[in-house]
Parts: sequence; structure tokens; C-alpha cells
Amino acid sequence: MRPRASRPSPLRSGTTGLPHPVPRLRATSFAVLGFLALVAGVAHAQTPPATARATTTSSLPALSAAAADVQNDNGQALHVQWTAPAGVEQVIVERGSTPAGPFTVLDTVSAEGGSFDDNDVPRGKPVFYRLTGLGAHGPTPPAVIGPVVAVAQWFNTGRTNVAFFSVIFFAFVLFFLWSSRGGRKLFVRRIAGIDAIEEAVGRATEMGRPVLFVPGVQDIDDIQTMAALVILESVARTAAQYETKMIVPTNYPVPFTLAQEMVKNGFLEAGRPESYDPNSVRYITSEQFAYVAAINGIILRDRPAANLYLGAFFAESLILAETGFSTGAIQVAGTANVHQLPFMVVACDYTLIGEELYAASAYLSREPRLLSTLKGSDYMKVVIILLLLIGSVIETSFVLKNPPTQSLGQVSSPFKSWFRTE
Amino acid sequence: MQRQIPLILTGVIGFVMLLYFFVPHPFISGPGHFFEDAVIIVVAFAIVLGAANLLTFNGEIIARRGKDWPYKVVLLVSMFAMIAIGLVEGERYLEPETVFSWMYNTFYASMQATMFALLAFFIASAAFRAFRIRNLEAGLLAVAALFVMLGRVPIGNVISAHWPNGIQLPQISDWIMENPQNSAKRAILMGAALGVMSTGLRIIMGIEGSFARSGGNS
Amino acid sequence: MTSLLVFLAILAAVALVVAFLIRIPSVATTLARMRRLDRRWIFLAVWVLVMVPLLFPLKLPVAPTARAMQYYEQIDRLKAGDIVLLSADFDPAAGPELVPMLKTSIMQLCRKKVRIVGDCLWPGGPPLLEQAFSEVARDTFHYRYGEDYVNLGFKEGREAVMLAMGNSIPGTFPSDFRGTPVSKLPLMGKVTNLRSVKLLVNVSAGYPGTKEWVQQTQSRFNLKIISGCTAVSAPEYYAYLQSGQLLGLLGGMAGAAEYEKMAGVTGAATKGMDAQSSVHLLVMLCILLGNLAHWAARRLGER
Amino acid sequence: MHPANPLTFEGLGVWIASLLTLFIFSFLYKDNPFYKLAEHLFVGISAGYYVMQELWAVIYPQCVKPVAHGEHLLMIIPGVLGLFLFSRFIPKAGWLSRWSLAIIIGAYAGIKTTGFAQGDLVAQFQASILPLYVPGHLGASINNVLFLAGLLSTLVFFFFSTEHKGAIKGTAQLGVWFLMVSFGAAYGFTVMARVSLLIGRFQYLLDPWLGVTRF
Repeated sequence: MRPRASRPSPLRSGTTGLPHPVPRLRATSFAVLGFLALVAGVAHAQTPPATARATTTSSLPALSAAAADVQNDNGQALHVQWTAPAGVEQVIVERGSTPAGPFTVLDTVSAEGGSFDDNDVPRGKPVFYRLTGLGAHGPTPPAVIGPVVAVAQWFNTGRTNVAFFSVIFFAFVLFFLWSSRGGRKLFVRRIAGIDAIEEAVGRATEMGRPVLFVPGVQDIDDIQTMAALVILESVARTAAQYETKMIVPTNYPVPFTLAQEMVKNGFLEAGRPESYDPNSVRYITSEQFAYVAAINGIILRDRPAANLYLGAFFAESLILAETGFSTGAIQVAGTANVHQLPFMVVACDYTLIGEELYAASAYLSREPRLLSTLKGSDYMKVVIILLLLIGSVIETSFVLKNPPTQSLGQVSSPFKSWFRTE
Repeated sequence: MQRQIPLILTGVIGFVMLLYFFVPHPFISGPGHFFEDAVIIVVAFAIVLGAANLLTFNGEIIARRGKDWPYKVVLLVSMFAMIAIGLVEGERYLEPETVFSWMYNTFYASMQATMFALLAFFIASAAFRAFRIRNLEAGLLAVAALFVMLGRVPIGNVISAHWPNGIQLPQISDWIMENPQNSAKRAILMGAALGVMSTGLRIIMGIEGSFARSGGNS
Repeated sequence: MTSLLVFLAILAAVALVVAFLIRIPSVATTLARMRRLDRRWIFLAVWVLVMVPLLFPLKLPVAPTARAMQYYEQIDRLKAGDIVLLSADFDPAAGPELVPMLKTSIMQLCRKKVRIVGDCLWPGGPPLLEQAFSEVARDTFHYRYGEDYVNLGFKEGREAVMLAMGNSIPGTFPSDFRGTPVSKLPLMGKVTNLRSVKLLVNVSAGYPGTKEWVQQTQSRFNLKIISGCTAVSAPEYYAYLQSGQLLGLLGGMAGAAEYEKMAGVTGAATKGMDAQSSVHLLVMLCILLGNLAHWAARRLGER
Repeated sequence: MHPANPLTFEGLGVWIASLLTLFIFSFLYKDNPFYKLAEHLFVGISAGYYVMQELWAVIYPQCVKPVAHGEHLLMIIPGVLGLFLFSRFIPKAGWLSRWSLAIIIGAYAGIKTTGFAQGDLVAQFQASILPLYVPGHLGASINNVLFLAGLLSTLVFFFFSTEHKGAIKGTAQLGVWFLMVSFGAAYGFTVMARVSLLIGRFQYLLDPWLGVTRF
């Protein structure tokens, strides 16, 4: 097959990155994307991928080689393959724009590998390769192959499976968002952690001691902090109903303001705005260990009967959990930072594990944004579980038909292979 | 307007970066590359902004002679000293023989490493005072922890060197890591992936919006 | 087999003795009182148990596990002249765990005569990488800077940097950590993007690190990745190991010690293993004694 | 080996570093001015260090230098957006910083979404499709069944759309057990990590500072 690209591409790139001339399809898209397209690369993919065979210039044993376009890329890579005659140890790979040269050396590589990826090819232009083998008996005659053209693709077919999962999941989330905004009630089960929190506040009331709420150690850009503040509002409501004092130490200015807002709101909603103490939310410092040392001080001095640690926690989680434990307070913790959960599980009376933190905040706030995410994830999990069960059955029957000879996991069923990402 | 344009911009950029994964063609990957390069620079400025925040925040404490203000002076002086040395030494500021490198080794490296080394002490005392095996769940946690702690260090090799092959302590700890540990961890990974994806979707759709509140003079 | 039975018998005997002793009121009271032990005594115990094995080493034998062997073999499979990317994504906070891995990795790469391109995605990392390069590659193996290895230094941007490197490494790092333009470094002329590196050796302390390299580059740029990481992040990466997204994993100082053993060196990690063992025993003892104290207190009717 | 000589530039560094190490360790006894001094010194030094890294490793080579040489003029855009971030110090122009945040948040939203979808969802899903029975490999078969049971039951535990009753309750409970084993393993590894860091500090005090090597 003779590649069409052996003649120059009608759309050649200018140096500034602006295409010339601009095709109509592009012009419309430009209008949409505005300045983004300033940097759009240029050459259009319209030539079929080229495969070229070696034309040897000598009767002596040269390399037999071939070059082809790399699929699913942006048109900047070509793959060169060869079979080297015995005695050839290294291969000099050169590239040029005409079969006669001039050629520039790309690299000298081991002949054993049998291939070379050229990742810096001008897009859409025909190129030629010259391969020269090197061995103990001197160089082989050069093999010139080409022309080949690097072409860009519009869809990476190796990622269909990722698109498949993403589309299903996004559809679920958007559907639930749409239906919850339309007023449909989305059912979410009550999280046991919420009961545990209420119980803890109740006990603090009985003992006449305050409730400590630590909303994590991250700024507001961490969604865990946001989730914690949502929970704080409902804790404040409960505390207001029971007329129990709250202490909320914070470590960044924005969570501080938001926490004040949340606590005030909670007291307002409980119908006791007069009991709201503006000093209950305190700004401490954003230095991690200084913040923790200050909370330790609060725990030891004020002896809160309930310690609630909800949000993003890091290395300090164990220090907090230990100090709180030593005062005998009821402790409820929750974080999505999985590596901190072990310390919370062993030292706290109840722990919200990972996603449960988000679920609790969605449950309490009933906000469509959060609920739709939660429901979408749930339905996606059902899809995953079903596909896993089907997949395992298929895989088992496949393995029964093709028992592994030596090592496991070498071959897999077409079903499993389809999900392999590239 | 001040809120709408950034939201639209966020959505468009996010969508291009999303498509960029599936569409190799330069029509999408071109802008994609530009955003990669651009975001690198903007994020660098954001870190410098952090230092500026530190300056205003601590400067304010010093100005009103707030709590621990002499320490805040130390903080700001050391920050400016580091910046001044780096500026004077120029682009080769990290060569091994520069004053900047010396400051790095003497102050930054040693103190950062020690801050985290403190946790070794706290972890031991927490193990003693706040690790309660109160139910089956905590019991499972404890057993797995004991096996892993013993199996990952040489003392485990010594104890179980002559045990039957397959149930030596390092092998048990490896099995825990690769099987029960791994399966639960994978479920968490998948759940977290769904969380990140839906947050990304909401940002691209322009319905997350919390950052638009946090930016600016709020 | 007998040693296992002996071990189990000892455990059972200890358990029986403890179960018996805890019934004696005075023992139970003492145990329960231990709950109020000043924690600074435990701090002291940790101090002693780290210091003593460092001063008087037992040299307990380190035995490589399968995971560390995979890491070693991936580097061992490289050929002379291959180019690898060594991303040192950590800072001094994780130094004791990761610097030994970094040095041993560079040593093994040098032995294989592999060319190394180094970079850091953590601002605190470049001097550590440079120290390891100078000590091992330059001084021991006489690697020439710019031809056999380069240190590209730090780049901000986390995942964005990884993707940008997939497009162009010289474009992402226009100059090395000293400010030398990469066009003046011969090795960088041979490195176009992530597709032109044979292997990514990632020494990682967290975010950004191995997880992000796997997510952004492993399948996207068909990159082979091995990871040496802190023990804190290791459990999560086992999931990537099982799926083949990672081809080798060293977890923490123990992983580093196993790797040193395979490479035949006695580095800082191997030297730390005795102390590591002794403190692990202490922590286990703390867990058991702490719970015993609680049980004793419960027997006595305290909370 | 000899102790570090405080009269040399390098040795002085080792002495200061070691003393600061001890200052920080003094926190174990109780919070004190030495610890506070070290802590604030550290925050200041690291902030200065980060600023210099961002300047010399990113802003200068990526933006200032190429633009000054007229090479990548487009890099003026992120440079200006970066400066916009500082507009929050000027009350009237504060909204400009949202433009800069737009590119940061938008770009990472896109990058992370596909990264997690590919690396943590599809690839992990694919690797979990396991044969439940492998002829001739009993151990592998049992492991695969156990693995799948752990994965599925943990997924069920994180399912919030139905009440945990009956079979779902039992499955979720199984999931909790798997989670606990995984937390136990994580606990062990975290202990290992922290202890290693302490060992590293002690090695520093012993070798470059006091000059004691014993192995």
C-alpha cells in the first residue's frame, strides 16, 4: 500500500500554532472555545496510517525493518521494528525527510530489543528511517525505510472501557441530581454514627460538661472540612436543644468563619439564639502541631464529656484520640483519610469510616448536590458488583477450559481483557 | 459576572482536560498541553501566596503584640533570611556549597525530620493508653496489627525461621497484606474514585461553586 | 514444626499465667493502677530501645520478601544504556525510610550502566536527590553529569507535571536544578517524553507520588513503574501491585533493608533494623499490657 | 569517626541541626520555649525555602525567562493569572483571584477525574475479575474466593441506599471484618514508619554529630 502522505500535507502547521488556512469545522469550534484554541495543535489527521518496508541498498545482510504509525496518539510517534542478522549488537537509528537524506541520528540502541519508538516526529509529514547495524564485524549496509507518516486519532479506542464506566456513573449522578431538584425524596439510610453523636451530646448534658468538635486540620478546599461543618450545624442544633456548651477549635480563617455561622444557625434553628456563645468557636493557629497542642490543652483543662473529631486528620489523629481517651470522654471520629482510621477505631467509641463521613453530611443536610453523588455512587457500586460476579463466572469457566500451565494470570477471558486500560 | 465567568472558565477547562484523556487529536490535546503548562505556573504563584498570607497574618499579631509575638518575629525573620539568601545566590542557589543548601540541611531538613520523629513516641504511648480491644472488630484489628508488626521486621524472621514453610511470620504478614487487607483497601479505593469523579463532574458542570465563595474578599 | 509448637506452647503458658495472676486482687490493682502511668515513662522506654540497639547492634538477619525481589528484578532486567526516570517525590520528613532506597536504587542502576534522569515533585526533595547522586553515581561509579545522569530538580504542579512530562520532558523541565538549560545536557537530547523511558523508579512519600504516577501515566503512556514508598502509603499500593499497575514495591525502612540485602550493601536501613525490631516489640507489649490493665480495672469495677 | 567540629562551616551546621533536634524532642517532656522557638523557626525557614523553590525552579524558567526571550509568549497568561492571586490583598480587585482559581480547579478537576477513573476504578475493577476455581491451584482458588468476598462485602458496607437488614446486614458485617483487618495492617505499617523516622534522627545524632558508628 502506498501511503498518500508521501506528498506534503495540505494543512501544514505554522510556527505560531495558528492554523492556516482554518477549515470550517475548526472555525466554529474556535468560536466556542475562544482563546483555548490559540494553542491548538494543527495538522489534521486525514492520511491513512502508513506502513513501509525496508529497501536495502546493498546485497550484504542488512536489517529487515518496518515502521508504522503508533495508534491512539496525537500524531507524534512512529514505531520502528527490525530483525537483526546474527552478530549485530547495536542499531543506529536515523531519521530524515527524504530517502536520500540528510539523516539525523536519533539514538544507538541495543539490537536485541528489536524496536525503537520515535516519539518526536513532525505530525503529518512523511519521514524515512535509516537503520545501520553494528557488530564485531563492522557495520551492516544501511536499510532505509519509508515514507511513513505519524497521524493523530480522534478517539483513543484503548480507553473505551474508561468512557463506558464514566458515562454510566455520570448518568446516574446527573439523573439523581435532576430528580432530587424536582422534589423527589431520595432515600438514604440513617448512619449509625449520627446516633452515636447524639448519644454523646446527651451524655455531656447529663454530666454538665461541654462538647468538643474538631473539624479536621485542613482548610476549606478539602471536601472533608465542608462535610464536617455540615455535621457541626446539626450537632450545634442538638447541643442547643440540650443546652450544652460547645467548643469548636479551628485552624484556618475560612473554616473559622463558617463554623461560627454553622453553630449560630444551629442555635437559631433550635429556637435558642440567646444561648449561643460567640466564644464557643475559636481560631487557634494553622501550624499543625501547635493546633493539636492547643486542643490537648482544652481537653485536659475543660474536660469535655464528648469529643467529636470529624474531617480531614493526619498524623495528629492519634495524639488527639489518646488524650481524649485518657479523660474518659465519649469519642466519635470520622475521616476519609484511611491511614488514620486505625488509631481512631481503637481509641474512639464510634468511627465513621471513609465515605460514611460524606454520607452523614448528605443525610443531615439533604442537599441535592451531596445526595445525588451518594446515590450515584451507590448505583455504580451495584453495577460494579454485578459485573464482578458475571466476570468471575466467565473467568472461571474460561480457566476451566484453558487451565493454566505454569504461572497464573497470564491469560484471561475476552471479558476481562476488554477492561484492560491502555 | 464576577462569579459567572470564572465558573464557566472552570467548566470549560475541566471539560477540555477530561476530553484530553480520550481524544489524542491535537485539537484537544493542544489546549490540554497548554493548560498543563499553565497550571504549573499558576500553582507556583499560589504557594508564594501562602507565604504572603503567613506574612500578613503574623505581621498583624506582631503589630498588636498578640500572644507569642516574639516567636512570630523569629518566624518572619527566618523566612526573609531564606528568601534573601536565595535571591542573592541566584539560579544556582541549590548547589551543594551554597549558603542556601547549608540552611536547608541545618534548619529545614533536620527540623522537619524531627517533627515527624516525635510521632514514634506518641504512637507507643497511644498503643498503651488508647488501644482498647473492646469487641471482635478491634480484636481483628489487633491481631492483624500484631502479625504485620512482627512479620515485617527481622525479629519475625528469627522467631519463625524453623516454622513450616508457608506459615512463617513474614509469609503470614505478606498474605494479610495481599489478601484480606488488599480486598478491603480496593473497595475503599473504588469508592474514593467515585467520590473524586463526581466532585470533578460537579465542578465541570458548575454546580460545586464553593471555591467561588472562598476566593476573593469573602 | 517443633519450633512453632514450642512457640505456641510458650504463648499458651504465658496466657494461662496471666489469666491466673489477674485473679489475684493485688496484681489486678497494680495492673489497673498502671493505666495512670505517666506517659513520659513510655517515651523513655522508646528512647532507650532505639538507642541501645544502635549502640550495641545484634545484626538480626534480614530476609528479602517477594515484593522486594520484584523491585530488584525490574531494575536487573534493564540493559546498559537504557534510560530510566527516577522521581524522588519526598522531603526530609521521610528521609530515614526513603534515602536508603534512593541510594541503593541509584547504585543498582549504575551497576547496570543505566542512564538516569532524576526529578522531584516535592519542593523539599532536590538537595536529597543531589546528595544521593553525588555520593553514589558520581563518586562511586564515576557517572558523568549531563551524559550518564541529570538532576532536573523540582517542578510544581503535581499531576499536571506528570502529564506534561508525558508530552515532553525537556519542555516541562527547560533547565536542570542548577539552572543549566537542558539543551546543553547531551542525555536530555535522547529523552523526549515518558514513552522514551524504560522504567519509572518512584521513591514516594505521599501526595504527589506513586498513586498519582500510576493514575496519570502508567497506562496512559504505557510506563512501567516500580515504587519505593513510606510504610504509611505501602498498604494502599498493594492494590496496584496485584493489578500489575506497579511492578515492584518496597515498603518503608524494612523494605529498604531487604533491598540493601539483595544489593549486597549494609546501609542505614539495615543498620536500623535492630532498633526497628525492638520498638515493634515494645509497641506490641504496650498494646497487650494496656488492654490487660483495662481488663484488670474492669474486674475491679472501675471504668 | 570523630564528632562534628563546630569550627568548620559544615560542622557548625551539624551542631545547630543536632541542637534543634533536641529542642524539638524537649516537647516530649512538656511544651516549652525551646520547642516553640524551633517550631516557629521551622515554619519561617520552610516558607522561605518554598518561595525560593517556586521562584527559581518554576516561575523563572517556566514563565519569566521564556517570555523575556520572546519564546513562549503564551506563558504570559499563566503569569498574569498567578499575579491575580495576590489581588485578594486589594479588597476591590479581589474577584480577579477567582480567574486564577478557575484554571487551577478546572484543570485538576479534569485531570483527577480521568486519572481516578482509569487507575482506581477501571484498572482495579479489571484486576478483581478472578477465576473462583483454578484447576491444580487450590491455594490460589481459596485466595481468589476470599479476595472477592472481601471486596464485595466491603462494597456492600459502603452502600447507603437501603437499610442494613437481613442478608445485606450480614454481608456488610463481613465487610467490616475485612476493613478491620486492613486497618490492623495499616496500623502495623504506620508504627513501622514512625519508628523508622525516629531511628533516622538518632542515627543522625550518633553519626555526623557525636561521631559514633557501631555496625
